Amino acid sequence: MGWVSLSLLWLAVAAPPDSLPADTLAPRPPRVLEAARFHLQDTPNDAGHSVTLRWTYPPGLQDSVRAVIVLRAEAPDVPMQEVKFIPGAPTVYKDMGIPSRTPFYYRVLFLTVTGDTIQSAVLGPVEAYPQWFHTGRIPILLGVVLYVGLLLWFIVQARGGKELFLRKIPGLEAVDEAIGRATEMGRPILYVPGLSTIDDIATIASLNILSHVTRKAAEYETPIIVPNRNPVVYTVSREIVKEAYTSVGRPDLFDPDQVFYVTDSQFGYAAAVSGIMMRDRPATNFLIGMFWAESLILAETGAATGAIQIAGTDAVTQLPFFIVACDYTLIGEELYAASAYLSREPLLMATLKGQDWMKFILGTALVLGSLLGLFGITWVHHFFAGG
Amino acid sequence: MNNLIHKLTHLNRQTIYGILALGIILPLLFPLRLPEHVSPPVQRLYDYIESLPEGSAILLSVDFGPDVLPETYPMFLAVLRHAMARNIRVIGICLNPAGIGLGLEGIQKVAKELHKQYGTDYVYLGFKPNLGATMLGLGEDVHKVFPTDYYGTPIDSLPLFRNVRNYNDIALVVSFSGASHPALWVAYANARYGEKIAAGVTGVMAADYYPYLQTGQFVGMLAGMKGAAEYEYLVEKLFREKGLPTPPPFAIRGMDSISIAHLLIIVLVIIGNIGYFMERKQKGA
Amino acid sequence: MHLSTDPWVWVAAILSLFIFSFLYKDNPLYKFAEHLLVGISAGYYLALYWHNGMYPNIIAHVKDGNLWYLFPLFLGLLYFAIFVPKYAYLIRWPIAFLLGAGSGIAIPATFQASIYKQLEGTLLNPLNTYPSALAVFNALLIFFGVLLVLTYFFFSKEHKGVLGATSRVGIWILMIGFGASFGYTVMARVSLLIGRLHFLLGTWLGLLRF
Amino acid sequence: MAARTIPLAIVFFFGVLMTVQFYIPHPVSQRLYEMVLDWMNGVSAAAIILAVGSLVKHHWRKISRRENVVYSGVTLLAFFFMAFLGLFVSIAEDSLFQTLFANVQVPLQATMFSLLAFYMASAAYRAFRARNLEATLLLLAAFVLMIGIIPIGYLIHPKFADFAQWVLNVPNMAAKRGIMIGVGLGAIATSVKIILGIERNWLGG
Repeated sequence: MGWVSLSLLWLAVAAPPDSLPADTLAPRPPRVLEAARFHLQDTPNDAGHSVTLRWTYPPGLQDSVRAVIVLRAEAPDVPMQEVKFIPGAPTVYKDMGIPSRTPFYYRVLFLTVTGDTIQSAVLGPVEAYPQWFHTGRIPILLGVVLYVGLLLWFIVQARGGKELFLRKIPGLEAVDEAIGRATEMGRPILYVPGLSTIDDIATIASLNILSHVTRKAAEYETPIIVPNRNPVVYTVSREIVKEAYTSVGRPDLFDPDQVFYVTDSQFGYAAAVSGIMMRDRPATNFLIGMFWAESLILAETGAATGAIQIAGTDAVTQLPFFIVACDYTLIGEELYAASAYLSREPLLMATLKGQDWMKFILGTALVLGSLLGLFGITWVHHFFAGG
Repeated sequence: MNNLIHKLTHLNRQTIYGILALGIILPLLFPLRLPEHVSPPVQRLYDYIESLPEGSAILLSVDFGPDVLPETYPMFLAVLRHAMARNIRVIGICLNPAGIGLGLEGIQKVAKELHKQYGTDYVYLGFKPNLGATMLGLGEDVHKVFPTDYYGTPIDSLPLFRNVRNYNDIALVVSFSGASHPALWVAYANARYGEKIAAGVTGVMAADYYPYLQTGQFVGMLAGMKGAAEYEYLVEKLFREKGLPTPPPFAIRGMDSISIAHLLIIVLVIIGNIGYFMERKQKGA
Repeated sequence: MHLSTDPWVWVAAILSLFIFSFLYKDNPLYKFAEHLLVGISAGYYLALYWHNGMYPNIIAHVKDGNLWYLFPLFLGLLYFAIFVPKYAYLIRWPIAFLLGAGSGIAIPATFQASIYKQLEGTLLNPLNTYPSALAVFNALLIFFGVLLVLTYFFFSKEHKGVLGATSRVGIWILMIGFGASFGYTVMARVSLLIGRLHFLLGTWLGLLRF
Repeated sequence: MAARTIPLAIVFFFGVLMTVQFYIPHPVSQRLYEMVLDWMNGVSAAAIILAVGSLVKHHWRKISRRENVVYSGVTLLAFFFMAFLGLFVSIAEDSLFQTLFANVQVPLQATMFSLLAFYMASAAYRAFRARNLEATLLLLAAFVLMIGIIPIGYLIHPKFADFAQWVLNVPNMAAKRGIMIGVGLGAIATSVKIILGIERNWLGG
């Protein structure tokens, strides 16, 4: 069966029923639910084009309601328009796309399985208005403030000259050796800065490593090839390579032809880089940044040429392929630790300490939240869900 | 002996590629018909369609493009064949612009095989942008969302739509997709209108969709080439019982290829490891 | 056999074979296909950047008289500063804009998606909310698994003693995860190859039918 | 000043602005967000001109050095032809531009993608050696999944497929989540360092 009778019904109720003699329309007068059961308010945390209507059912009624119709008007005494038909017995409706700061009146109709219609009193007025602060995002704000605070704290500490310990990261230990190997073999280094855009933080992390690698390569006068997939990343990596040569006093070594744009096509790029690997035979391949399915095309072709390969990505789905096909792989967060690790710059290293502390705090929250959760206390869950 | 071990641990790439290519191509040309075991999510979808009375209507949504064709297209064909062979009316729509042609091609092909009448037994409404609005709209009135079919014929003039208005008259929606469409179908059509949803998804996406089966939000699910092959197997059995000519086993062949490929990789890895350990033993000795 | 009569099918099929030839070794046919792909796709994306980026996001607004959009137009022009050596450094301005806005957007969004969402999914719930004993076991396993994996990522402490042990187990979990993902993906990749083979053997050569 | 201070100021200003914007649902803030996204798209798109300039120069240089003449010629011809069609003729559904895209670019890309089936095999063969516990776990997990997916898994044990699915859904999930939390922290720390100007490799260190 369908709701074919819906439009008839709507005609019957569109006029404010309390202004009509009840027996002319329906065999039984419609029951009216008191306004106290309804809660009408501006929807919080939005741009001001929505109101939220909530209600409760008298005992036993919810089971017999088969659908709900929400009506709306701009004045209490004009015919209302149907705005929504909801099957089932919901308890909330969010009316969206209404103008800001305009009063509206609502009425809710409940259709029961027995064919009765129960209606609410006229509700309202209510106005939708925009908010300046998203209270639902407080948990994220607290998290960000805490974390940025920690990072700043350790940065300030580092300004005071505090020495920091860093554990070994094999993939990064191998960087200098890999550059040295290319130099010995008299072959170039290939650096792939990932396939993503510049606003992907993994790309930025990769470009920081590129800066370090280029400086080392410049010292050894080993050429470095940087093919790019993204136009903006191309402009940035070109700048970085140029600056790196300048900073070690060898601007003469910079050849604008070594940093180039290939194509935005994911597999077109993979085809071209595979070609470079086969023909220019780089002795060392860096595959660092954000990758998608092409990761294994690059890594396997590189392995076939016998190059030493250092990969790094935060793409969880591509890590398995790098782990399998490359000599060293920076896993996830290790990629972000690289800049600090390679430069040993105290300010950069300091933030690693902050990262560790945050991990510790989040781990503790996870343990405590879970313990509470097991006993049915779930506000920690709501806190994280609020994010 | 030494020589053999060395060879096994150092097979060159071309050899591996050659072996794998044969292992994948040969089953496509000469189906092996490895034994098929039908997994519960596939069986559940089949059983659900089987339980529908003749003349019910179901909606098949082509939500995939050619990029994931090998996995999803055979599912679409298999479900179409099942429904049409059981005289269930089929409404085809498409929510991925890259799939418009595929949807049309598939539905026409199966309709021709089973001598079905356009407009009465099946229709193809074509593509609509704006996923959420379309899914919600179908819960109110198909006629409003798709005033005309793919060919521009007003759907009011099609016999099929005389008693099909919205989800209440559509027994099932099956979304074939390599992306998030099935989840949206659940969010819009199932959660709001209680419509039954099933999904045919690529292997890669399947992992994300298992929870929907556990919670019962999906009636059933076909996952990857394997799910398609299992459904083809069930449909083939049905066709045989009904004395209909059996359809070409597209995914069954594909699954043969995948099985052989997996076994070849496993055997290669084992050979490599045997060689590796023997070499290590020799070096140690 | 029903060979295709569509010339475009022949073009696509022959080019596909050129790419496959790379599996044997690098050769002129692959090299041709590769260079063709790079050229065609670079041209394709240039047109796309114009029709989907430059024009609708900037030019159209400026044409409508929205002067706010002169700012990105100005930044965009600064890219060309690299052709004037004296002012080449001006290219840093548009880059700075993209880096800054990108980083700013990333901070809260990352906190939400990669941290809170993952923590929320890992937190243990009241026991009666789990449908089975296995579900409880799985939730516990994920809970401890996530904690152990996190210890692997501690950088400022040497991985010795307790941390050494936990991070070691963390690596094991990572390896099981990577292996599982790898094994699972084989099917998807072979499916893709089957798709290409269907095109070659079916659409082109007519040896296979659906 | 113009070379370092202004870029650092721009980074700081937009970084803070967009972080704060996230917490403000007001229409003013929403409009700002949409506008900045437009700007980012537009400014990114403008870089394509420099980028294709580099592509053209790269191949032109090769041609003028008389190396790779034919191939670089193919790239340049294909590029200019496609760009001409796309910018000055038509990109409509039935245009030559779309036909070339569908019949040259798409099949070439798809075939390149499908090479992965072979690379999965060679990578597995080379790297799946039980050298140590970690490598063995990697190998075994891969085996479980590869066997669990195919019908033979059912013959080994009816529950084998479920076990494979379990490995994918439970230990793999733990690994993924652990990585993602770490990645999130690392990415945010890097963003903060960029905004504060501590990380300035992009300015040449």
